[in-house]
Formats: sequence, C-alpha cells, structure tokens
Amino acid sequence: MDMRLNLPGLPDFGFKNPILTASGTFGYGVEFAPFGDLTALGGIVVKGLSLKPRPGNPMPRIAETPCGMLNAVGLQNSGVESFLKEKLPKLPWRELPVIANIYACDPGEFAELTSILAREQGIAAVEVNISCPNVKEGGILFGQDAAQAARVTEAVKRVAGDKPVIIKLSPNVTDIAAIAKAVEDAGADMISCINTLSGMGVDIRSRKPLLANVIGGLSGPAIKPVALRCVWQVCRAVTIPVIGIGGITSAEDVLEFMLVGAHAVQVGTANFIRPDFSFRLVQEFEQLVEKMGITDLEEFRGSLKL
Amino acid sequence: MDMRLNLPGLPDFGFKNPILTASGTFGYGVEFAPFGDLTALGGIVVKGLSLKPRPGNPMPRIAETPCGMLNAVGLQNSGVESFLKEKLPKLPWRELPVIANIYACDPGEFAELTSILAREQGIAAVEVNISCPNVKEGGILFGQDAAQAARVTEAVKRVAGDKPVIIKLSPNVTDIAAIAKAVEDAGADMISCINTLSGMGVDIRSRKPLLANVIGGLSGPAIKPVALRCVWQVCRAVTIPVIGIGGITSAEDVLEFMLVGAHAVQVGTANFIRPDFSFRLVQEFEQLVEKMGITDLEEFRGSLKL
Amino acid sequence: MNNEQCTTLKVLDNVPFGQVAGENLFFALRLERPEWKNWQPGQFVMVRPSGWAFDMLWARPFSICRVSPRDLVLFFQVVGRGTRRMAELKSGDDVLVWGPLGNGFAVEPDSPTLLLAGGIGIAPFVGYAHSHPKPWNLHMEFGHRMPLSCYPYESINEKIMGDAHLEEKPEDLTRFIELMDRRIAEHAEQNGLVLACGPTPFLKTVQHLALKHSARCQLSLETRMACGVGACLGCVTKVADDMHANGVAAGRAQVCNHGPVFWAHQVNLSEG
Amino acid sequence: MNNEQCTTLKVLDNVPFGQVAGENLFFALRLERPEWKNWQPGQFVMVRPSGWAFDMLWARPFSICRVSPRDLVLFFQVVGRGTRRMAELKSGDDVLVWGPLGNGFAVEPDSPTLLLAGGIGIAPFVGYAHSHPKPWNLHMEFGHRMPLSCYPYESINEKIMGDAHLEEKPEDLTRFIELMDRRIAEHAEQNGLVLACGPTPFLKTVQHLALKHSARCQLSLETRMACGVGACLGCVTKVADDMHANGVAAGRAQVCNHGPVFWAHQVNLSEG
Ligand SMILES: Cc1cc2nc3c(=O)[nH]c(=O)nc-3n(C[C@H](O)[C@H](O)[C@H](O)COP(=O)(O)OP(=O)(O)OC[C@H]3O[C@@H](n4cnc5c(N)ncnc54)[C@H](O)[C@@H]3O)c2cc1C
Ligand SMILES: Cc1cc2nc3c(=O)[nH]c(=O)nc-3n(C[C@H](O)[C@H](O)[C@H](O)COP(=O)(O)OP(=O)(O)OC[C@H]3O[C@@H](n4cnc5c(N)ncnc54)[C@H](O)[C@@H]3O)c2cc1C
Ligand SMILES: Cc1cc2nc3c(=O)[nH]c(=O)nc-3n(C[C@H](O)[C@H](O)[C@H](O)COP(=O)(O)O)c2cc1C
Ligand SMILES: Cc1cc2nc3c(=O)[nH]c(=O)nc-3n(C[C@H](O)[C@H](O)[C@H](O)COP(=O)(O)O)c2cc1C
Ligand code: FES
Ligand code: FES
Repeated sequence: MDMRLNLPGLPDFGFKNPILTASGTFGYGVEFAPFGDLTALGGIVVKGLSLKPRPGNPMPRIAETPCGMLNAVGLQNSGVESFLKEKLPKLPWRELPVIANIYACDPGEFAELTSILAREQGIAAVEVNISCPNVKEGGILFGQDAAQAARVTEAVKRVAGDKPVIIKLSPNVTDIAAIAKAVEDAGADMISCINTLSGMGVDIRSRKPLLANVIGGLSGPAIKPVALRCVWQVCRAVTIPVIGIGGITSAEDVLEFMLVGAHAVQVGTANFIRPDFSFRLVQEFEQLVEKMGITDLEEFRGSLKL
Repeated sequence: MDMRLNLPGLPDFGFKNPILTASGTFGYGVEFAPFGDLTALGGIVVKGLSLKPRPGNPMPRIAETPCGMLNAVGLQNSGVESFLKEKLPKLPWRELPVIANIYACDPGEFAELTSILAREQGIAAVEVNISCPNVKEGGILFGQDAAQAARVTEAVKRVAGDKPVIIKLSPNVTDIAAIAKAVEDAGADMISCINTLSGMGVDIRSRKPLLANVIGGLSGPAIKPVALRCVWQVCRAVTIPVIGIGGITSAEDVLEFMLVGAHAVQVGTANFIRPDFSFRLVQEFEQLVEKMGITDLEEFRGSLKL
Repeated sequence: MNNEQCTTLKVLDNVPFGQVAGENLFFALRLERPEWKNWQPGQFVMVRPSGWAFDMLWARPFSICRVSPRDLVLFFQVVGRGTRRMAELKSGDDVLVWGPLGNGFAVEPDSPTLLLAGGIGIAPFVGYAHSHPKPWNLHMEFGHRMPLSCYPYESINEKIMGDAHLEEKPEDLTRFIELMDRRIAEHAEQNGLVLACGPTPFLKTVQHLALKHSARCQLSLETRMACGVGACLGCVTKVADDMHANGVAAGRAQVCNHGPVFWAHQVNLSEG
Repeated sequence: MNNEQCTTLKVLDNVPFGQVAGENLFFALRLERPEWKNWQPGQFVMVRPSGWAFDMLWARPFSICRVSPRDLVLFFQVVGRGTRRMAELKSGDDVLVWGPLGNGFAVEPDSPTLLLAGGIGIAPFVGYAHSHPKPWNLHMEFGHRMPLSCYPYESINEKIMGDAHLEEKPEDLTRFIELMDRRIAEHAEQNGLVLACGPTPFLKTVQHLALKHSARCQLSLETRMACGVGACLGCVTKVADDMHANGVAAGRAQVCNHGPVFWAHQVNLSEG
C-alpha cells in the first residue's frame, strides 16, 4: 500500500511513509545505520544544529522517569558547517528527506543558519526549534510567545528559498493553538509538535537535582496524552500539515496521531528502548494499517468522530 | 518523630503529618474508611463542591495511559449543602483537617460557596480549584490568567473568615510562578499544585476519543517530573506554604516534593492503585524518614543543593 | 462494608478454558480464599497482580465466580493489556485483591428465576447457581460467540436447567432475542425474577424486553473502573430519579458501589 | 561497526555470587552466545529484559565479562531498580542485547600490564585475563568492599598474579592507594600499561597517580546511558582538545562510542 500522504501547500515535498525520527534522539542518523536500513524511514531529523560549536549542558544530562525520561543535553554540536562537511555526506539523503533541526538565540542567527542550509542539496527541509530563550529580549522562550514565534518564522522563511520550513512548537504554553496560528500566518510550511515538557527530578539522598541543569525536558510515553491533545488543538487551528511528536512507541500510537489530524509523526525517546525501534515501527505500521483494513490513509487522517 | 511542620503565616493551623489526599481521588473520605484509619492521614481534601448539584460530564470519563490516567469526570456532586448535611458528619473532622475543594464559574459564586463553608466547624480550610472556565468572560480558565486568579483569590478571602484559603494551580500555563505570585499578593494563605495536565486519548478502531469530553486531565506518576518542576518554581516565587501534588506513589516521592520546598503533599491517582495506598504511605514515610536519619523535616524541606 | 478488605492472595492455579484459533483466551483463576465473612453472587473484586509495574495503574474488576472454603475463583477473558498479562499468572504469584464490592443479585429462593448470560457475563452465575438454596427454580439462557468449551458452562449446567446458544450468523442473534423475549414473558407472568449479565448491547436488549413485559429484572453493568469503591466517579451510569434519595448525586450513580447490579427500570444505558 | 547487532537472547542461567546480609546482590548472568564476529574486553552491551514494561524505558549498560563459543556472560551488581529486576531473570527468559559497543582496552601482549579493579569494575578483566595471549605479563590489584565471594575474582586469579584488598576501614583505602601508587610507578618505569575500571572516585585516584608517574593508562568510564550508540549525548565526559579531531564535538565526547575506555590524559572527570 502507498503510505505517501499529500502535504497541503507542498506539492513537491513528501514522506514515503509517515514515520520520521525526532531531533536529538537519532543522532545524525549514521549511529543507527548498523541496526537497520535508514532509507526505509519516512525521514530523519538530525540533532539540533547551531551556527557555532556549542558544548551543551554539564553532566548529568539525562534521568529516567516513570514511562519517560528527562534530558538537559542542551545543544551540544560542532556547528552547522561541521555537520554539512562531516555528517551529511554519510547519510543517504538522495533516498530520504534529511531535515535539519536548528537552534539559535535570536532571529538573525536563525536566519543565518537557514541561509547556509538553504544552499544544501542534501537538506530536505529546516525544522526550527523555538524552545530556546531569546537572549536579547529578557530570555523568554521564542516558543512561548506568539509574536516572537512569528518573528522567528518570518526571519527563517525569508531566506529558506525552496526549503520547506517546519516550526517545532513547545507544549509549555497556555494556548498552543494561538502560537500555531501565529506561525502559520507568518509563513510556516509545516508545524511539528511537541517538544519536551518542562520537568525536573531530584535525588533525596544527595539532595541534588538529577540534572546539572536542574530543569530538563520530559519525553516518552508519559507525555503522549499531552502531545495528542496539542496536535489535535493545532490541527484544528491551522491548515498547514502537522507532524505529531511525543511518546510514540507503537504503530497504534502513529495512527492515533493521524486520527487527530497529523500528516506524519516523529519517533523520539522510543529510539532508546532499542536502536532498531524506528525500523521495526515502519514495518509494524504497514502491517497494522493492512490488518485494520485502512485502504486510504488520507481518509483516515483527521477522521476522529466527535 | 514529630512530623508536624510549621506553616508560615498560619500559626493556628497544621497537619500532623505531610500526607494529605487529593481532591477527586479520595471521594468524601468515607469510601476509604474500610481500608484504613482516616485519622492517620495528614488531611483529606474532598471531591470538588459546587453551589448547586452538578451532573458532571458524560461517560466515558476515565482512561488509563502509560504510568497515568486521564479523567474528565467534571464536577459531579450533589452540591455543598448536601455535602455538609450528608457526608461531613461521617468524617472524623475533629481529629484531622477536612479541606473543602470548591469549584465555580465566576468569582461571586466562589465567594458564596466560601461563605457557606466559612461557617462550618468541620471544615479546616478551603481549597479553590481555579482550573475552570470563567463563563462570564469568554471561558478562559481562571487558573490561566494571573489577574483572574487574583480576583478569585480576593473574592474568596474576603468571606473566608478564619479559614485558610488554599489556591490550587493549574500546570497548563506558560509561567506558573507568575500566577503563584499573583494569588499570594491577592491574599492566598497557601498554594497547592499541580492540578492535572491537559491531555487526550483516542481509540483508533472506533475512531472516537477515549473520553466523551474529548480533553481530560492527565495525572499519575507520568506527570511527577512536571509537578516537581512546578512546585520548585512556585516555592521560589512565594513565601506562603506550598502543598505539592502530582504523581506521588512512594515515600521517596513525598521527600522529593519536600526537598524542592513543599510543606505537605497530596496523594491523588495512587489511591486507585490500591485503596489502602495513602494509609500505607503514611507508615512508609515515617520509616523512610527514620532510615535516612532525617531528624528535622523543617531542615530537610527546601534543602535542595544547586 | 466492614468485610471489605484489601489483601494479597496467592494464585493457586490459572487454568485455560477452550481455545480460540489455537490461543488461550479464557481462564479460571483460582486464588487463596480471602478472609471474607460473607459475599453475594453478583458482587465483584478489584484485582491487581503484584508484579504489575506502574505503567498500568488500575486494578481490573472481575465478578466473583465462586468461593469455596479453600479458594476464590474468578473467570476471565483476555480482551486487552491487563487481561493479557493476567493470562501469564502462575501458581505462587501474588495478586492484590479488594472486595467483595458492590451489590449482588437478588436471591428469592421460591421465585422462578431466569438467568440471562452473554459471553463472559456467565461468570457470576456460577456462584449464583451453586449457592442458590433451590436451584430447581433457576433457568439459564446463555448466548455465546466463542466455543462453549471456553466458558464455565458445564459447572452451571450440572446444577440447573438451561440452554446455550452459539451466535455465528446474524439470524442466530435474532433467534436468541426471540427466545429471551418468550422466557422473560413467562417469568413476568409468574412474578419471577430475571437476572442478566453480559455486554452492554445485550443488557440494553434485556432491559427493553423486561420493561415491555413489566418483568422484575436486574442487570449487572460493566464500565471502566479505577477505584472500585465509589470515589473516582469514573464508572457512573445514568439513573432514574427515584434513586437520588439513595445518596446518588445529580442523576448519575457509581456502578461500583451503587451497582454493579441495578434494577432494570432504574438505569439508563444510553451513555458510554 | 558492522558486527553491532540488536538481538534477543535467552537466559541460560543467572547465578548469585556471595551474599550481603543474607541477600543476593551479585549475579553472573549467562546468555546464549550472540552471533558476533569479534569483540574486545572492555567493550560493553546494552541489556533490556524483554519482560520490562515501559515504566523503565532504558536498557542498562554492562561490560562484557566473558564470551565463549556457547555463551555470553555478564556480571552485575544490584544497585537500583533495573538491576533489582534483572536479579529475577531466570533461565529461558528473553533479554534484548545490543553490542558489542564502544572501544575495548588496549592489548599489548609483551608489555607488563597492570589491571586495577574497584568493586564491580572487575567484570571486564575476567575476559581480559582469559583472552590475553601472555597472561604472565598481567598483574591485578583488586579493591573491594563486599566479601570476596561476591566477585568473579577466582576466575581471574587462576590465570594471573594479583591480590585482593578488602576495604573496611578508612586506613584500608589509604593503604590500597599507596599500593596502587607503587605498582603504577613500577609499570611506568617499564613502559607498561595500566588499565583501570571501577567507580568514578577510584578512577580519579588512578588518573591522578598515572599522570604523576607519566604512566600509559586507560580508564573505563561509567555514566548514565540511554542509547549506547552515541546518539543521545546523555553519557558524555569532558575530553582534552586533542580528541576533537576525532569527530568529538565541543569538548565533550560520548562515553558509549568514544569510550568507555579512554586514555587517562584525555579525559576530565570533574563533571557528573
Ligand atoms: C463489575 C464488573 C465485573 C466484571 N467481571 C468480569 C468477569 O468476571 N470476567 C471478565 O473476563 N471480565 C469481567 N469484567 C470486565 C473486565 O473488567 C474487563 O474485561 C477488563 O477490565 C479489561 O482489562 P484489559 O486491561 O484487558 O483491557 P483494556 O486494555 O483496559 O481495555 C480493552 C477493552 O475493554 C474495555 N474495558 C476496559 N475495562 C472495562 C470494564 N471494566 N468493563 C468493560 N469494558 C472494559 C475497554 O474500553 C477496551 O475496549 C467485569 C467488569 C466489571 C465492571
Ligand atoms: C560501560 C559501562 C559498563 C558497565 N558494566 C557494568 C558491569 O559489568 N556490571 C555492573 O554491575 N554494572 C556495570 N555498569 C553499571 C550499570 O550499568 C549500572 O549499575 C546500572 O545501569 C544501574 O541500573 P539500575 O536501574 O539498577 O540503577 P538506577 O536505579 O538506574 O540507578 C541507581 C544508581 O546507579 C547510578 N547509575 C545508573 N546508571 C548508571 C551507569 N550507567 N553508570 C554508573 N552509575 C549508574 C544512578 O545514578 C543511581 O545512583 C556499567 C556501566 C557502564 C556505563
Ligand atoms: C535526549 C534528547 C535530545 C533532544 N534534542 C532535541 C534537539 O536538539 N532539538 C529539538 O528540537 N528537540 C530535541 N528533543 C526533543 C525531541 O525531538 C522530541 O520532540 C521529544 O523528545 C518528544 O518526543 P518523544 O516523547 O517521542 O521523545 C530531544 C529529546 C531528547 C529525549
Ligand atoms: C478522577 C479524578 C478527579 C479529580 N477531581 C478533582 C476535583 O474535583 N477538584 C480538583 O481540584 N482536582 C481534582 N483532581 C486532580 C487531583 O486532585 C490532583 O491534583 C491530580 O490528579 C494530580 O495528582 P496525582 O498525579 O497524584 O493524581 C482529580 C483527579 C482525578 C484523577
Ligand atoms: S470505579 Fe471509582 S467510582 Fe466506581
Ligand atoms: S548513551 Fe546515548 S550517546 Fe552515549
């Protein structure tokens, strides 16, 4: 069966199946090549890239939580140029969309990153992580303010050329639909959501936080109900395609996100359950779709009965 | 060991131990009397009360999620008067604090409820659930707007007499510390947090939401990292006592919330794991405190090393 | 309520019944006898195997199938994640159980009593048939979709009269409903009792027929449950106004402590 | 990297070693032999018992203790939730394993090689001692706090020279450190190798001594791991600048794929 979905507004772009891997959980893809065929995936979103190399946060950076995990890895990476030179050539980018996830601390830097990536044949699209503080304006996260989110979107779109721009939303907001609407109006081609929930853990014996950064991002099955709710609210607010993310660990989960309106999904933390997780999921998804007698994913998508 | 903590600003009020039961998860207390000694608990917060009887939401109302659950019970209750006449007399209110949790759709109604409860000897304090839409002003939740949250707090405080007023915060906001500060400034005596996270579930076979109400509240161990983060942020923002709620399932969890600054906690969803859960937790907590050699809970509270 | 308890019981054995496409989906789970003083058929227990991690928080409700001086027997069908894991229980495993919960079926020794069971809804009738003082006054009609060997039918059939009806084609269902219609009418004429347990569509049919014939009828309801003790309000059903006096709030009653057995004219099964 | 695999292996047996206060806290977990082409002592595997629910998402990293034509042996200590559940593994259970991962210890057959093990850090040295072509060039010093019967010490001691040092009082530790100081100095003089595995404070001591004597020294690091394959960046350690060429980003290298074995002068153990 054809797993390809039309992406409204993006006639020249598509995923051969709706299962992508999420930024920060699949390295640069190459780490997982020993465990499966990368080209079987719907797409790969690489670890967040910044303009200059960044050391990320101090250790410890990760902790397990009930049905989830916390991370405060921060944006450790050797910079966009190093990625393009060292990592991208090793990826089968002719055969599957490689999406660059980018991170910056002001709209200008976002634009600079995007214009570098816009020139690259191997990059299929740019995903903008707006869960970062605007250092120039008091440190509130771009993703927590509709006007700021829109400004970043505009800045990126202006220089993205023909690369679709995906804005990745944070769930740590009062009204996610309002932010979605703002970035759509500002020209975003797609929305992906959700990024991690803001969370924390402590060790009562050492009396220290589990993460050196104190606060980190919660991900994994624990957050799936929040992610589904966000995706549903966003899908009702916008007409551009939405990529669902958050706690996906089964083929059923993929269909759940599609049922509330997602065009595709990204698998994050589940890649840590086993390194062949996403490869197996692609197969299980095809089997489930067949078993359930779904003949048209387009028809299934968004068909939730209220 | 004495488990009693001083509550700043409330010299005449206290819990004999820091373990209370959360609203909506412990009925009116009486349902759990066959499974343990109610007077061993630090306190009981009863199911949300409204002025008039309310039917609550249609069925289905609950669904299990990974390490958590969703509920959209709504405020089914037979009204405050019926509670005072039928249920309260059955509770050992002379021996432990019975806290009335209240719910309304405008500040006037909140005040009316409070003035009824303020007259009752059996009520130790009033906990105000502000996770409800302000029907008169476009339906945004009181708990999602600092100004509105403050208005409700003021309205309730004005008529609460000598009953401490606890404002229960929602985590579904961009900046919980700002709301906490607003309700403290408006006169709240304590803060409890968190209420449930906004979430959703669907059934891919029937293509229907798992809850008739579509959106519900996520609770249980899954949300503990979010709850800890919120409690920590709130404790740093205010000086009034804070009651931590969210995903507590062990004595370690209780100490985690105290480590980030909570004066007490409420146990919610865990009461469904087994009906004697909270009774056992009180015992386990005493044992753990002893085993860890903590001799002064007051010193332990808020002693997180950054 | 004073003999409600929450105790850990050892599994004595967990015996598969019948097979469906080579798979075991039905089990008689035998547990140590809890220290209950008394119980009634139609009551249930909440069950949570001690080995369950917190990824699945809730216990699961099961009708009390039988209680002997030595054991407590539950009978369950694998339908989802929880029951799938319960199928792996082995003798010696620990299971947390609280109950007996809710109200049982009416027992009127001298009234002709009709037992209507749909599928796994047969479970409480095992205990009903075995504890009834005058089993010759009982009659059962059992509708089922899986092979008869999947159900504890024999152990009832050895005590009381009755028939089993396999539902394969749509006509089978029509015929079964017609039969129930006649049987309910007969029992209504003799002022007998009609007791039903099974899936909600089945209960709706029985309710409709019972009201039509003005039969005295009780239904055992099934809803998702979290606490089992009336606290979470997750298991409610709409009820008639005359139940309100009973401490029931605002038109909805908890199935766990106001039921699971209700008089047919008192519940409204339209929701859920 | 082509013999990295992710496979489900059956448990052959899970044998407790020694006892601590009547409890079994140390286990030799024997698994079916995976179809690996080759492996090196010091490499590790990620282990996730198939029975684990999603309440615990991560696999756990364990050094390869030994590999024979028939089996893969891991040796573990119970320290938390995951290892506590692993203690319950029984023969026939399924365990998901991926590896061999990371870099092993250097093997220089003709260099005098000092093995320094702290507690459970002894595990990789079992395979090292058994696969080394000239074991008479090896010498081990083993510091431990639990009874010696808790560790696979015998199986090393039968192959190579060495001593075990129980640490009960603070003086014991001082004496052990003095001994390591001498041994490291001796090996440095002969341009030998020093290999260490154990808890981080132990590694810091060894690193300090090795740098003092300019010994060629490798340390096997332990950090929390989620993926084990270099993707999550959760397991990093600070490293010296000369490693950057190696594809290491911004001063921090993943312990799982750039380690777990590092040259002592290349890592900075100040964090975590
Ligand atoms: C009072 C009472 C007595 C019962 N007695 C028996 C019995 O004797 N034997 C038996 O096999 N089953 C009985 N059930 C049903 C049994 O509780 C459910 O089959 C079980 O909880 C399903 O758990 P699961 O995790 O396998 O399914 P889940 O994965 O939780 O759900 C699978 C499907 O079953 C539905 N479901 C879940 N819980 C219930 C529930 N409580 N009632 C109805 N549907 C549900 C879900 O909506 C879903 O469609 C009884 C239920 C009640 C309320
Ligand atoms: C490369 C490598 C090889 C290892 N080899 C062995 C071995 O052969 N035998 C053995 O018994 N153990 C070994 N370990 C340590 C082992 O992985 C941890 O003890 C285990 O993951 C703890 O899991 P848990 O769920 O029981 O503990 P948790 O409940 O997760 O944690 C308990 C305590 O252990 C700490 N901890 C958790 N994970 C690690 C970790 N990966 N490294 C260090 N501390 C940790 C936690 O911070 C906490 O203080 C190795 C670790 C690494 C990184
Ligand atoms: C270890 C880790 C690192 C992450 N790094 C990034 C990142 O660099 N950029 C980004 O946009 N999201 C990052 N994320 C968020 C994920 O892409 C994803 O949005 C989130 O984990 C929710 O999905 P999940 O529940 O499937 O993991 C990271 C998540 C994890 C767990
Ligand atoms: C079934 C259910 C009903 C609830 N009803 C109320 C309520 O009436 N009023 C209220 O303030 N909170 C209510 N809550 C929220 C809890 O009191 C608590 O804040 C939340 O569940 C988080 O704690 P937990 O993770 O320990 O369950 C309810 C929660 C559940 C699960
Ligand atoms: S199951 Fe909780 S009220 Fe019935
Ligand atoms: S464990 Fe994930 S990068 Fe090392």
